[in-house]
Amino acid sequence: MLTFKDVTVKFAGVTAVKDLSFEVPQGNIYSIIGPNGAGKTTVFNCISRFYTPAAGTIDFNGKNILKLKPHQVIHEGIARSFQNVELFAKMTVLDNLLVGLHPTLKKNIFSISLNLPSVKKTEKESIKKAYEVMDLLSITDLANEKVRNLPFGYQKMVDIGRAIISSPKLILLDEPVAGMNPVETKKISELILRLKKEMNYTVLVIEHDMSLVMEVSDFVTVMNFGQKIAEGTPQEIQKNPVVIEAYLGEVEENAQIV
Amino acid sequence: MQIIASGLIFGCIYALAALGLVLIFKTTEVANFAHGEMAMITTFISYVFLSKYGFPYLAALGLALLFALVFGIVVYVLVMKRVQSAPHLNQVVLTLGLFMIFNGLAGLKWGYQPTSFPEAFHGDPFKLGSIFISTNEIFTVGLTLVLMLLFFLLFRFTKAGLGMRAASQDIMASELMGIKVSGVFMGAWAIGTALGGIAGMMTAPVTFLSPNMMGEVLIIAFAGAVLGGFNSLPGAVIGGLIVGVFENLVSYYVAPELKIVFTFLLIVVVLYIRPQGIFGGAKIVKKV
Amino acid sequence: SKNQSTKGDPKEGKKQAQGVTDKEIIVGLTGPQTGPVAEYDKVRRGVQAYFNYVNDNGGVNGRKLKLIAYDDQYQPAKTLQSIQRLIEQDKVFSIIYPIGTANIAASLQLLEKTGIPVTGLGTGADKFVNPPIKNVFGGTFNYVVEAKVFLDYSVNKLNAKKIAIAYQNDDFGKQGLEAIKKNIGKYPGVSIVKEVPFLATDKEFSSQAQQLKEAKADVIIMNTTPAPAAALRKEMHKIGASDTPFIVSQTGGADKNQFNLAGKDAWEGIISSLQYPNYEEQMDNPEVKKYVEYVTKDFGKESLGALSEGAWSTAQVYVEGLKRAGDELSWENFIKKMETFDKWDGSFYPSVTYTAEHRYGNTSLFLVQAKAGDLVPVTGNIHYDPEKDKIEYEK
Amino acid sequence: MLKLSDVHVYYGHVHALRGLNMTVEDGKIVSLLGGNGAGKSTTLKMISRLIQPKKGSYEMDGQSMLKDSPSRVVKKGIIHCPENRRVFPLLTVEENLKIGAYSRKDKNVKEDLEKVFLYFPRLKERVKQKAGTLSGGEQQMLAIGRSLMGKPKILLLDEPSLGIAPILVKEIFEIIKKINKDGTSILLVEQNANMALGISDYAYVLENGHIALEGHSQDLRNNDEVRRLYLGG
Amino acid sequence: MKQLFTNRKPWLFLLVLLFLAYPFIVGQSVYLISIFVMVCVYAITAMALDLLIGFGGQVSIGHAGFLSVGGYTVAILTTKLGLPFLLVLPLSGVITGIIGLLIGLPAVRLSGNFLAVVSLGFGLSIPQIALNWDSLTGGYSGLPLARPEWLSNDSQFIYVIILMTVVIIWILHNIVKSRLGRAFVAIRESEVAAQATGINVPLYKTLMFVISAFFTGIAGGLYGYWIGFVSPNDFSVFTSFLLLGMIVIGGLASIPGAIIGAIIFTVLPELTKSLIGLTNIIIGIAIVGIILFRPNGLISLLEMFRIKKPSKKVMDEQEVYLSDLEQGGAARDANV
Ligand SMILES: Nc1ncnc2c1ncn2[C@@H]1O[C@H](COP(=O)(O)OP(=O)(O)OP(=O)(O)O)[C@@H](O)[C@H]1O
Ligand SMILES: Nc1ncnc2c1ncn2[C@@H]1O[C@H](COP(=O)(O)OP(=O)(O)OP(=O)(O)O)[C@@H](O)[C@H]1O
Ligand SMILES: [Mg+2]
Ligand SMILES: [Mg+2]
Repeated sequence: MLTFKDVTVKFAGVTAVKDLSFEVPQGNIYSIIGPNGAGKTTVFNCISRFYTPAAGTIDFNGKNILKLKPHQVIHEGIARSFQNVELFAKMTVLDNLLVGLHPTLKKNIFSISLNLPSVKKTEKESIKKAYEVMDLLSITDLANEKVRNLPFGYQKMVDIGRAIISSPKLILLDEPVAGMNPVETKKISELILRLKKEMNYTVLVIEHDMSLVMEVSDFVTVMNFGQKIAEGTPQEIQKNPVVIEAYLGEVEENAQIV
Repeated sequence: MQIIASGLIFGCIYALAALGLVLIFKTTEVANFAHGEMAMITTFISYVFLSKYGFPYLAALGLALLFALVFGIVVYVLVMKRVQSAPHLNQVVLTLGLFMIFNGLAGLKWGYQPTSFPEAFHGDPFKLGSIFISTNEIFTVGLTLVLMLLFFLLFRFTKAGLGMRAASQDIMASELMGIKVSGVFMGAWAIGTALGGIAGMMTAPVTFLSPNMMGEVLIIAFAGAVLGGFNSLPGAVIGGLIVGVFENLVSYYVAPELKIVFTFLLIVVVLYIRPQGIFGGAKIVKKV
Repeated sequence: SKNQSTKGDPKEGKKQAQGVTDKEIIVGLTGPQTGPVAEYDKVRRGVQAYFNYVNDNGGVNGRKLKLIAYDDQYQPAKTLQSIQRLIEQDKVFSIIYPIGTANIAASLQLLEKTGIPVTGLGTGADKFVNPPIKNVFGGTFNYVVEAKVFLDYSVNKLNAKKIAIAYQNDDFGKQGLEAIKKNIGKYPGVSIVKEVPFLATDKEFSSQAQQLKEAKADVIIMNTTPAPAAALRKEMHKIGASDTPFIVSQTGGADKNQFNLAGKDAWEGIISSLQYPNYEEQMDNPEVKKYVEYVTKDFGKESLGALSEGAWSTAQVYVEGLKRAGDELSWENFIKKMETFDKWDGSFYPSVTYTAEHRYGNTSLFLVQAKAGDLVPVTGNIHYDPEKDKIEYEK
Repeated sequence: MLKLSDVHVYYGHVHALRGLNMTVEDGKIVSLLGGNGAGKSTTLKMISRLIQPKKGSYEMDGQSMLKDSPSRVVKKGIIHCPENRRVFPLLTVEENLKIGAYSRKDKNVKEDLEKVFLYFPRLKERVKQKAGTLSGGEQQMLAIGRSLMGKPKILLLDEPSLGIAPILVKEIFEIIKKINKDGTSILLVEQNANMALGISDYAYVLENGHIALEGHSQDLRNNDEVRRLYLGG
Repeated sequence: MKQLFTNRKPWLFLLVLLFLAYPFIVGQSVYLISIFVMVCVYAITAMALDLLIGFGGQVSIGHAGFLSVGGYTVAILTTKLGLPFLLVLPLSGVITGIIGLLIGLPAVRLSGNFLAVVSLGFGLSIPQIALNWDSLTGGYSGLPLARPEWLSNDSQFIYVIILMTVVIIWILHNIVKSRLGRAFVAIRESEVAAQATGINVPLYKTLMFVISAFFTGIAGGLYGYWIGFVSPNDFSVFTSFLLLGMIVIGGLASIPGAIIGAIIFTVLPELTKSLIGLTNIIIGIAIVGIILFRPNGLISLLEMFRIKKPSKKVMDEQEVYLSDLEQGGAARDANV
């Protein structure tokens, strides 16, 4: 579904991603892990077109998305969440989600100015949708709180909610459970699995919390210094000495984490 | 030739006015629209010392700057400090309010009729090659460059400068680093106002002393500073100079009545090409 | 009763107009008191000072003069509102000395509609007096006339052939320019060699100075407000181009403050015009004494000078009009009596004339030259006759 | 030693801390656990004086701290490494670290800088990079390094392992142990309860604004409720 | 945002009522009517500006320029082309809108002070252009224009103005509470996230400018018709500053706020007119005082009376001091 071919991203002095190639199959939950600064987020930023690779191609369902502008990406059905939550701080949770619906709504300035029934109707529908998502994340009671006032963990959830509300084909989640405790992490894992099973979304996850990665991933790619150093099923990865050496550290310790 | 020279000299006046503006902005992220009026009041104070009490120029300057320091601190402590974490627009509009108050008060106290203000150096203009120039003008140019350099180095290489830059980016984090943000801001306001005072005293001989002496000058100075990037002191000076010269060239070769229009066209064009201004430094892609 | 009279249409016969009681006459004034041109507030002070003087001496036919003044910050919309308020709320008898061409233009409809008398317009713009408007009387010396005089003087007295003009790029600067352009044809062999515009707010005049220097004109005529005149003159002095005869319109030139703005030697030799005595020279003249005494008493020394002197004179004319109207203070009658001014010289103005078709008011002035810190008269009164469009020099 | 008793903090009308009692003994590592919105960050903010409590007392070595400004607190050696990093985005890595030592008078800042670079070699590679462009984890390293530059007597860490790769998480916990050995007491807010309990001497469990549970880390680690709620076991 | 959207209906209703009643209250007094008209003119402009600044986060200190353009458009079209009122008024909006587009295009690339300066330049330039383009604008002497017969009477014309104002309030209110409004706010809060959610930032920024200019133009048009005369010194930079003041003291990103601001700044000078030379000082003091003691604008006073759990309001107030301190970093990263 999503194909990276020999993608390279350079910044002043730094090569963040180097000849990276991988393919995310339709309907999979696909994880990217790797040490800090390996280039994971940069991969996301290329997909959502904030960065443009120095070399290589990125195809989505056979379409070259490097041609797109950032705001067009979502129309292809790719939504994302951000590593250091990137919300509309002074808007309420509800409004944040409603903005997430932006691409799905008609924007005829005249019917909006006159608040024609068509507009009223779609507004109602989107609010309904937003509440569904909030229920899904069990943050309904926060609907009218300004997100800036939410504790970090909840902000993460809103961020995820905003990504999934536009019912995209592919969802990019950048460290969805950072700052959540094991219990909350479990909740998110289950959510992700449901997204796959019930709505058969394709999900691309970046995460350092192995408990989540192990639980949800169908396939894992490991990056270091911008390059792929290993790939495989979670189990293979967990045993892979290269990965242990570069990323996981000795096994017995994180046995307890999982 | 004369045109360019005079342009440069008047550009220095813009630059001087801009320096304090930029200094305050660099630390507090507030564009102080009252800067010009505060400068004007400081200049009036110095004038009072000069004419009423017949102090020598330097003494009057010194006392006026002393006043300016206090003035800046008072404005900060009584007004700006209390909104320092409010949205920047509110703070800017607040300074607009101060602008009106200061301008009005000065009008009540000293009247609106322009009066002449002595130059730092007297003496008739002399010919330098094909251009006429006076000691005072040379002094103005020198002063501008010196001050610019001075504060540029302060920001770059001193601990205080580092603190100022930090405070401007994230008040809370700065507090956590043990930076006394209110102290830093107070300093910025004090020094900035003093710089404004100097600018005022350099401007007054040219524009004549009156409550409205800084209005126009400050607007152009602001534009120039922004052209230069607005958080760069060299930028402020370069911007001021560019505007000064450009204005003159336009009014000599094209149309004096439209120089404002052309000047701003220039600014628009430059900013379109370099949205962060000439010295704004590369715009960093936001890391998400 | 007053209220009665105010309700009724002011124009009906003997009835007294609004704003008039046996005790007082209410007069309205609007002009900038704050903002960029707040200096014009001196006009209010001049008028008020004269009213105070009149009141101290028993008022006009026993009626005290009450001035209501509003700050319009030189914004046309606010001027209009002020005038509406003066007419409706304050029920003033008449408006005196409204300031600013655009401001008055914006209010003109209203003024004509109500027909309230307006005396001493605070603009020399030609269009308000020519053709005449029934209830409007000119005040500030007509810009066009002044320019004509300057031109004539340059040619006939300074025998100039090449004339350069520096003009303030606004209503009054441009009117002067156009007047000269229009009339230059009458003087064979005389030509305009350079037109240099500038803004009232300009601070930097090197380019203008440069251009004027290069124009090599015989005479430079400048229509301007004070600050630019001083600044330009200063600059020209700096680049050693200050020896060409230099004529500055009264608004910008006939003020001794210019000496300290431009610097004594830079301002030396400037020619300008005056319509009223230079108060510093003529302290022996009792009229002038009164003026100085009252303005200083009420508003301080800094309020003396051309602006307040003009206002004082305007007030003098106005009060004379009231006197002539006697006890029948209807708008109709007041206007009729105003039209009886014929070369009246009872005010600072050399001679004031109002008729049904002639509303310029004073059309006489004399030229002064800056000499060693003083403004020394260099001509006798110069009369301009609007009917014949002729200029005559009095010895 | 820090002592908070019956602390109440409000955000507007949101009652975030409801009568909190806790102490941080000198030289100890104390961890503070709790779910989202329990009030952990608020507690730290309150200790570093970013927030004024409505009620309650807060003492360091017996003297009240409620009068002090944040910068005073820092001078007294309490350093707070805040939630979401809060590095100065426009300053370089090096400048950020220098700022960390802002309130220090002593001369041996250089050595500490080297020490930080020893802990986090990645930062050394990037001394001149603008902090705003660092990766999430790198910023976290910088934030921790920055707070170490202040030579803390008491170090408040808000989720230091957030966004850090597993292998580095271990190192960071090692570092925490080490600086604790060198005499710094530590108040550690962690979501990774397991490891937190692993290194801390004593632990508090916050539930919407007050202490629900406290005790020696080992005991809590074996406490079923804690396992269920925070260790996901 | 929520509290901007809730409880709006009663608001509008009250306003409309007041508007309709006003002329009767003041009777035939042209003076009081004209104050009211100026309130309407500035209210429309302030709302339009608020859309741009308060909601969209795009600074403009040159809006007086748009007012002038609107005024001149009306004057020119009526006097030079003799077009009818019903055509001219919309056109004043359209043409100003087009100018807004021209300003908007470069503005898209700019933000903060850079945008401020560009708009400032625009505001400064318009009067100069009007002054020198004699053939079109009549230069210094301005352009007089006459209202059509059926509107020549002030107490009739005022109802046109009332109608326009109410309709514009309603439209703007619809826009800000709609997807568009949300998109604008989203751009203000985080352009990155806005793009990620499919908002075409450059397009929407331009759109903001156009909409804002459009309504400002109409306001200018009404002004022109009301005064019956337009001139270069109708609206100065100073007017632009006052407009900023209006929306801030009224309460940013709030339509009623903008209206309150407009009312205060139009009426206050009338009250101080007769106090010799104090006008500016008093307005200045008003600005400073309100921002100091009502950091979220006067509208926050009204929110106290809203049928709503009071906690919210108190929160909001805290926020400015507390959360902004905390969010300071985030807020500023935004302009990294
Ligand atoms: N705009 C930029 N300028 C310079 N360097 C950059 C920029 N953006 C990223 N980098 C560098 O590129 C590398 C990859 O960054 P990236 O954010 O992709 O890492 P990551 O894999 O997401 O790490 P983490 O797990 O900590 O989030 C980092 O070393 C970072 O410093
Ligand atoms: N600025 C604020 N305004 C209003 N309420 C706030 C604010 N900051 C925090 N709160 C509330 O205070 C409570 C505690 O927040 P806090 O950030 O301390 O929780 P936390 O334990 O740090 O959660 P997390 O583990 O997600 O960071 C939460 O209910 C939150 O909604
Ligand atoms: Mg990352
Ligand atoms: Mg927290």
